[in-house]
Amino acid sequence: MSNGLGRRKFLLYGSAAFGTSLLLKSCSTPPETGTDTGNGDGATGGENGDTIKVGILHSLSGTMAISETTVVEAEKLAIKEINEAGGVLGKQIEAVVEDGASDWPTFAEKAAKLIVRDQVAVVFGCWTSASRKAVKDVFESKDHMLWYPVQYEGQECSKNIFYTGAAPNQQIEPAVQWLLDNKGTDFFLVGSDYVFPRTANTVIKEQLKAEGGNTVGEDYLPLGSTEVTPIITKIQQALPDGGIIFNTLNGDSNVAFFKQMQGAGLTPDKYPVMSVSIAEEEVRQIGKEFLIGHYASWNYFQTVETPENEKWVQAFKAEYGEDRVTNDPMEAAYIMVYLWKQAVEQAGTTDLEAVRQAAIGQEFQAPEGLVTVNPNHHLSKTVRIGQVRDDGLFDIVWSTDEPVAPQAWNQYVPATKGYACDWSDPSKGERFKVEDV
Amino acid sequence: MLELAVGIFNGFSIGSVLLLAALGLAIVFGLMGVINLAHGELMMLGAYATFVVQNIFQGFGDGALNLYIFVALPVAFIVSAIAGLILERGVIRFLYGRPLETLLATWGISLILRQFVRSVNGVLVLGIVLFCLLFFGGLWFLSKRTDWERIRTAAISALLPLSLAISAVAGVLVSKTGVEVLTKPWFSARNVDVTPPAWLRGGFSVGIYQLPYSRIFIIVLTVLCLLGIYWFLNRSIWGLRIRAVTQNREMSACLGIPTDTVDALTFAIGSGLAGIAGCAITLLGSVGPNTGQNYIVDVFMVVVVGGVGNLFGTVIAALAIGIVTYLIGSGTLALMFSNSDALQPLTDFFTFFAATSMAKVMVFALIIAFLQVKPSGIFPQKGRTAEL
Amino acid sequence: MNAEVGNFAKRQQQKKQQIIELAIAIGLALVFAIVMPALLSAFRLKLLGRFVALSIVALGLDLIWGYTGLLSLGHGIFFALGGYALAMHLKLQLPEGQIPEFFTLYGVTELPWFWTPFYSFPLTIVAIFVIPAIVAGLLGYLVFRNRIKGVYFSILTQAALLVFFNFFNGQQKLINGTNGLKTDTETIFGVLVGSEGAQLAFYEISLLGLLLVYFLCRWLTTGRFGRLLVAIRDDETRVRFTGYDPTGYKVLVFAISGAIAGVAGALYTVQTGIITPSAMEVAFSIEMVIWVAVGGRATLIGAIIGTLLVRLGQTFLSEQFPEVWLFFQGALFLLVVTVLPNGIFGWARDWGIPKLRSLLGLQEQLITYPALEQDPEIQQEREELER
Amino acid sequence: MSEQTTEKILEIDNLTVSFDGFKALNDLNFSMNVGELRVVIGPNGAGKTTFLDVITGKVKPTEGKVYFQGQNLRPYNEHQIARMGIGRKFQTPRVYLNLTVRENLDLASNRQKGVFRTLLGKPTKSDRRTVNGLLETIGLTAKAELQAALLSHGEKQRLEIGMLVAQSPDLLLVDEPVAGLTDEETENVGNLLLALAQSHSIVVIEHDMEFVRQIARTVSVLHQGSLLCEGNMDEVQNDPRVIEVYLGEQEEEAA
Repeated sequence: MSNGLGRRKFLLYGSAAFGTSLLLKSCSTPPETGTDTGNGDGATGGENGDTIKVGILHSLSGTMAISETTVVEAEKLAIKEINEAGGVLGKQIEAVVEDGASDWPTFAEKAAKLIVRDQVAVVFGCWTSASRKAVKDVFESKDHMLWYPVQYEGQECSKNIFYTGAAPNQQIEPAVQWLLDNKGTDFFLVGSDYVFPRTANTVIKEQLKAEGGNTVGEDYLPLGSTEVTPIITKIQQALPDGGIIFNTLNGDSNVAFFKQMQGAGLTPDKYPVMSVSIAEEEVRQIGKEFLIGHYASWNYFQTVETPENEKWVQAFKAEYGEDRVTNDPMEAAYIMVYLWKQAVEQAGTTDLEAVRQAAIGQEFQAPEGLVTVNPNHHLSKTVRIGQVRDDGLFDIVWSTDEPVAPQAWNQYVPATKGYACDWSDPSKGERFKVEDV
Repeated sequence: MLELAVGIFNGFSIGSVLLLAALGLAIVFGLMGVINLAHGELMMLGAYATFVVQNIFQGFGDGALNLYIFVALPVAFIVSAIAGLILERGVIRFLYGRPLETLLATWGISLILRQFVRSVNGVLVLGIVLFCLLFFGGLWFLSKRTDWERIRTAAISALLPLSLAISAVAGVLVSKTGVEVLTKPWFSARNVDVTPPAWLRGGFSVGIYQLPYSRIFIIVLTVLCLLGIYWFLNRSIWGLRIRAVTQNREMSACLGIPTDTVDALTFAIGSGLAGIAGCAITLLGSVGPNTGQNYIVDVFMVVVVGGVGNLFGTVIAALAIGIVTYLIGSGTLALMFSNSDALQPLTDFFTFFAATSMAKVMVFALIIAFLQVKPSGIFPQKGRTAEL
Repeated sequence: MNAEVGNFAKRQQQKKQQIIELAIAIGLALVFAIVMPALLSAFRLKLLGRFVALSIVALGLDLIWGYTGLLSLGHGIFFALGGYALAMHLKLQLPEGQIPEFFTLYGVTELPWFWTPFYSFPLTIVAIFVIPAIVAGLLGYLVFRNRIKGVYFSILTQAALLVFFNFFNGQQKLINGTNGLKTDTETIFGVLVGSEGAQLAFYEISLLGLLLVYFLCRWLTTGRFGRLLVAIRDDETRVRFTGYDPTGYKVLVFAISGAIAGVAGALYTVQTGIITPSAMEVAFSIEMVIWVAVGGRATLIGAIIGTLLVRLGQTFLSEQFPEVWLFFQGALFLLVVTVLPNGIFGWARDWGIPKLRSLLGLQEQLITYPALEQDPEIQQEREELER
Repeated sequence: MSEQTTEKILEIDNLTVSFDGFKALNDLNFSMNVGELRVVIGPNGAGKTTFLDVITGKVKPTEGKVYFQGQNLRPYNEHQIARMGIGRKFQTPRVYLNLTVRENLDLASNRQKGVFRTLLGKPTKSDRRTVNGLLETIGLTAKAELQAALLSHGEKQRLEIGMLVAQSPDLLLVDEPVAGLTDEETENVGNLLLALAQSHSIVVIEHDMEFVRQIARTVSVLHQGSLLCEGNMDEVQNDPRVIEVYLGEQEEEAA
């Protein structure tokens, strides 16, 4: 076989090539006929007869599926409620769900598909920063719209993205400040080895420097790693008499960290841990026995006492089961569908530019309290600190009196100090220097 | 001095987890030259078995709950051993002598097992049971016929799609009825919460340090497993047979040792040990579909460094890797050099690698360096049979 | 019968066959290059372009696994290195004195030293295959010189992969960590990388790359060098006692394979618009192996067909059934290994085509036992009789 | 020719090889002249194969030295030793099963064994002539284009010997060349070896005493890693120590 190419081979080559082209073609033709109305960028789109198509783009498979499926549920619940209440502009919302498969290029690919082929009016999606960064270009080059529901490290302000989770100044900075005021000044920073923890810790270190705290050490665990003995030793060496641990670990590592902390005798009274990635769902998976007495900072806890929250928790449990819990990213995902709906109704169209303009200034009585879309495409949100209690939910020990305005560009990081973002004013845009700082 | 003692303890405890996880893999590798990429998933099955046992014990009140781990260990062993047995009989035995293909096949199995725990529910289990009944029942029925040998291929190729289709249709129909008991995933894709018994959650205080009971438990468990395996291999009749087949498969077969049974048994025991390891790691870490993947590459390194066919090598390799990981990761190496200015570059170097994630890079580099000196592991096989 | 004459005739025939093969390959490539862009939407074409890029890495993998018997589970390293090399160059398309934006977020003000060579386009092109080749060569040398082979080699490559993944993932300040480097909004020769024109160009370049790599592999695997690779796979000890040093051959072929993966990675990156450490995930690198296995290892065309088929299937199935996609993939691994050890191409060659022929009545009827039909001595006798 | 016969092609001094304390070879001394055909016999476990392993560099001696044409072989590894002119045939035939007979021979006869020379070089006319000649010698001309996997056991043995010759070594090491062959094939191989002995020095390791009688001139007997005795066939057969080793029950034999 190693030499030459007979007739047989030719047949094979030919048929394989032919088959491939047929397959590819058959995949591509049907959805394109009819919808291809000349606007390759899909600037309006989404409206089709009696329905408005929206995209949902999260990981349904792979490592991130565990977290992301919960926000998909919240988004679907909101869509269902809206549809039952009559829909948007009198039309039903039709969700096109795509799987990002925990793989960032796939996210970009699926985003392009939603925009170009499905012609959706808006996309709700992403969890990790990496996936958001991967699709950001797609949304920008197609001038489309993404709503993003998760707390993140900030330092971004895209015209085409609305961020409904917390910016660092709505979660991390208040938490650090609260710890400095109530718990002490010596901090050990623990995180998974990727962008969010590293950026968050940069912010925290700057903040501690400015506010009179000390960073006594920091360490990063590879994603998925469950051997935390070396880190615990470092904590013991750096903080022999106790101190604060600021935790930005992610996923499986959290479980290992808290289980092994307890075994090593690092108890919450001496070593309180402040986490920013642990919500009600995670408490259940880690096991509340290990977390009782530790802290978390969020905008929303299931235990928030508002009528909207009561109603939402009830609706969620009715839909997905009594044993389920709600948490911050789910809440952010839930409210962003409503915020988008309000914007569309105010604009009276799904035209992207009009919706974008209308979105700014939208207010909504969310389960967490009043939220407002700011000109920098982030939300004003109330900040809360919760302590894990015996039933695995959070005791809210502190909260801000009123919603905190978001800062897209961090004011503790030298490179972005004094910058802000404003999409309501064309002359300012993504990043401009604030005069009076 | 105290630091040193605690450091050694910590190194040993990291090593013992590795060792426990690697033990089964090493035995299987030694006997059959097969690397099982699904080993981590067998550990995961053990961890899920522990979860189930824990939930059952929750019904019996707190007193019983404290003891669940002692039931979970044998259950985990049995569950994983059975899974391993099915694996060996169903796939791996067709691939002996083709180690690279085995690698790929076991990866396929690992993917399937991961998805299995995510989506397993009543319907899926019903479907599988139905399929097995139809397929194997059909084969059994047909094999009574006198012309079985002749129709064998045809029968299999007819039965397989037929029973697949029937069970698939049945599954779809059942799930259409929407009975929640059947359609609700048992575990879902989320991590599940396994909480060690209360008496394993504390620790033994030594100065400012506290040695976790869970770690001590795992070290003891590892030692017990080692002794058990040692006893089994060296004192029991099947152990003798396993050793015989490891040494010379053809000769053993000629002497009437049922090599097929030996293979299956060894694989089952290796898998069972993975189950025990899975149970043990629930004390330390998370239990989820990806649990196995978190450990597997480290465990492979232990086997590579330990060498084939000598458990003592595996023990030393696991402990050595554990201690080195600890020394680098905890920054102890960096501290050791920090006293003298002349060694400043060295200190910087070790500080850079002291981040736990970078410690992995360093450990790998050391393993590669070690293999330059001892390419076949700590205890290489010698003599004529070593390399053919 | 004169062996020399027979040989000569045979070589003539081989030469003729090679020319035919060349013509078919180029013809097919032309078909893909001209017809496909006309038939497919930009979106599907981009997808196809990516598949083409991936089939390049499959060729490289086939070279070392199919022919030389070394199963690398770490080709993601080389793939990603190639991708990063090109992405770094694209990131540096900036006005004088500026550094890529992401650096400023981490407070880095000076370009890390190793970025500097990537200002130059020619250097980048060289780096795309030289860097992966050097890394592969070095790793290969350290492993092969100690005669580590078989599953040991596979496991070590996998561990190396994990190490590289962790390293790239953790180094925000050097290489933007998890977020990776995006290329879509950068320009190359003044054209936006993400634009349709550039993407079409990348598709064509990928095809050209596939064609060139195919002929490179073809050249490597025929002739003495290729036969020696097969010999190493079949019996390395024998090769050594014949006076060859297998280490050198293995290092070279592993380095070439790495370089091919680097080229594929670069082409894939510009068509995906991003390169992140997830290209070095364990699963992705094993997946590459299955492309080769599905197509049929030790057949170059099989590697290409396998990649196209599996990726097509994946795109289709994972869209339809995202929850059970892993089941499919796992089953695929099992099936290929147990039922189709020679892959689709091998199966077609050994079984399918002859069967088809006999169904169509094209197969010559056997006169004697099949084994005898294939015995040259019998054939020779028969020829002599006929004469 | 006659002058050269006095020259030693292989000399082994006080060679000891131990595996974890077990001495496979124990203080062995051995030498042979250029052009000699030497048969080495010995019971199982006598160290015959280890003896070949040491000469070809597969196993490094624990103590003692091996000289080939006056050169100490210790610093060289297998392929270098092979290039110096020692060829080895294994106990079971080892040929490249997925290559054709001709390709097998071509690889062995290639003079340029460097990586790049192999890659860039082309088989020369004389290479092809050599291969054709060899095909005729081993009687496989008709099967030249057949995959080696399709050959019978005896044909594989012949092919491997052919490959050995193709390397044109000065010293041939042949390990049990007639194991598992029919009588007719055994005789063929014997004749082949005798023909080769015209122009090569050969060491043959063998069990089959019939065959040994057919080809042997000088016989060395190994026992428990040492040289028991040496001489022509009759001398060896009548040596009481040899009889004891082969027939005596009192000696315990390692497996």
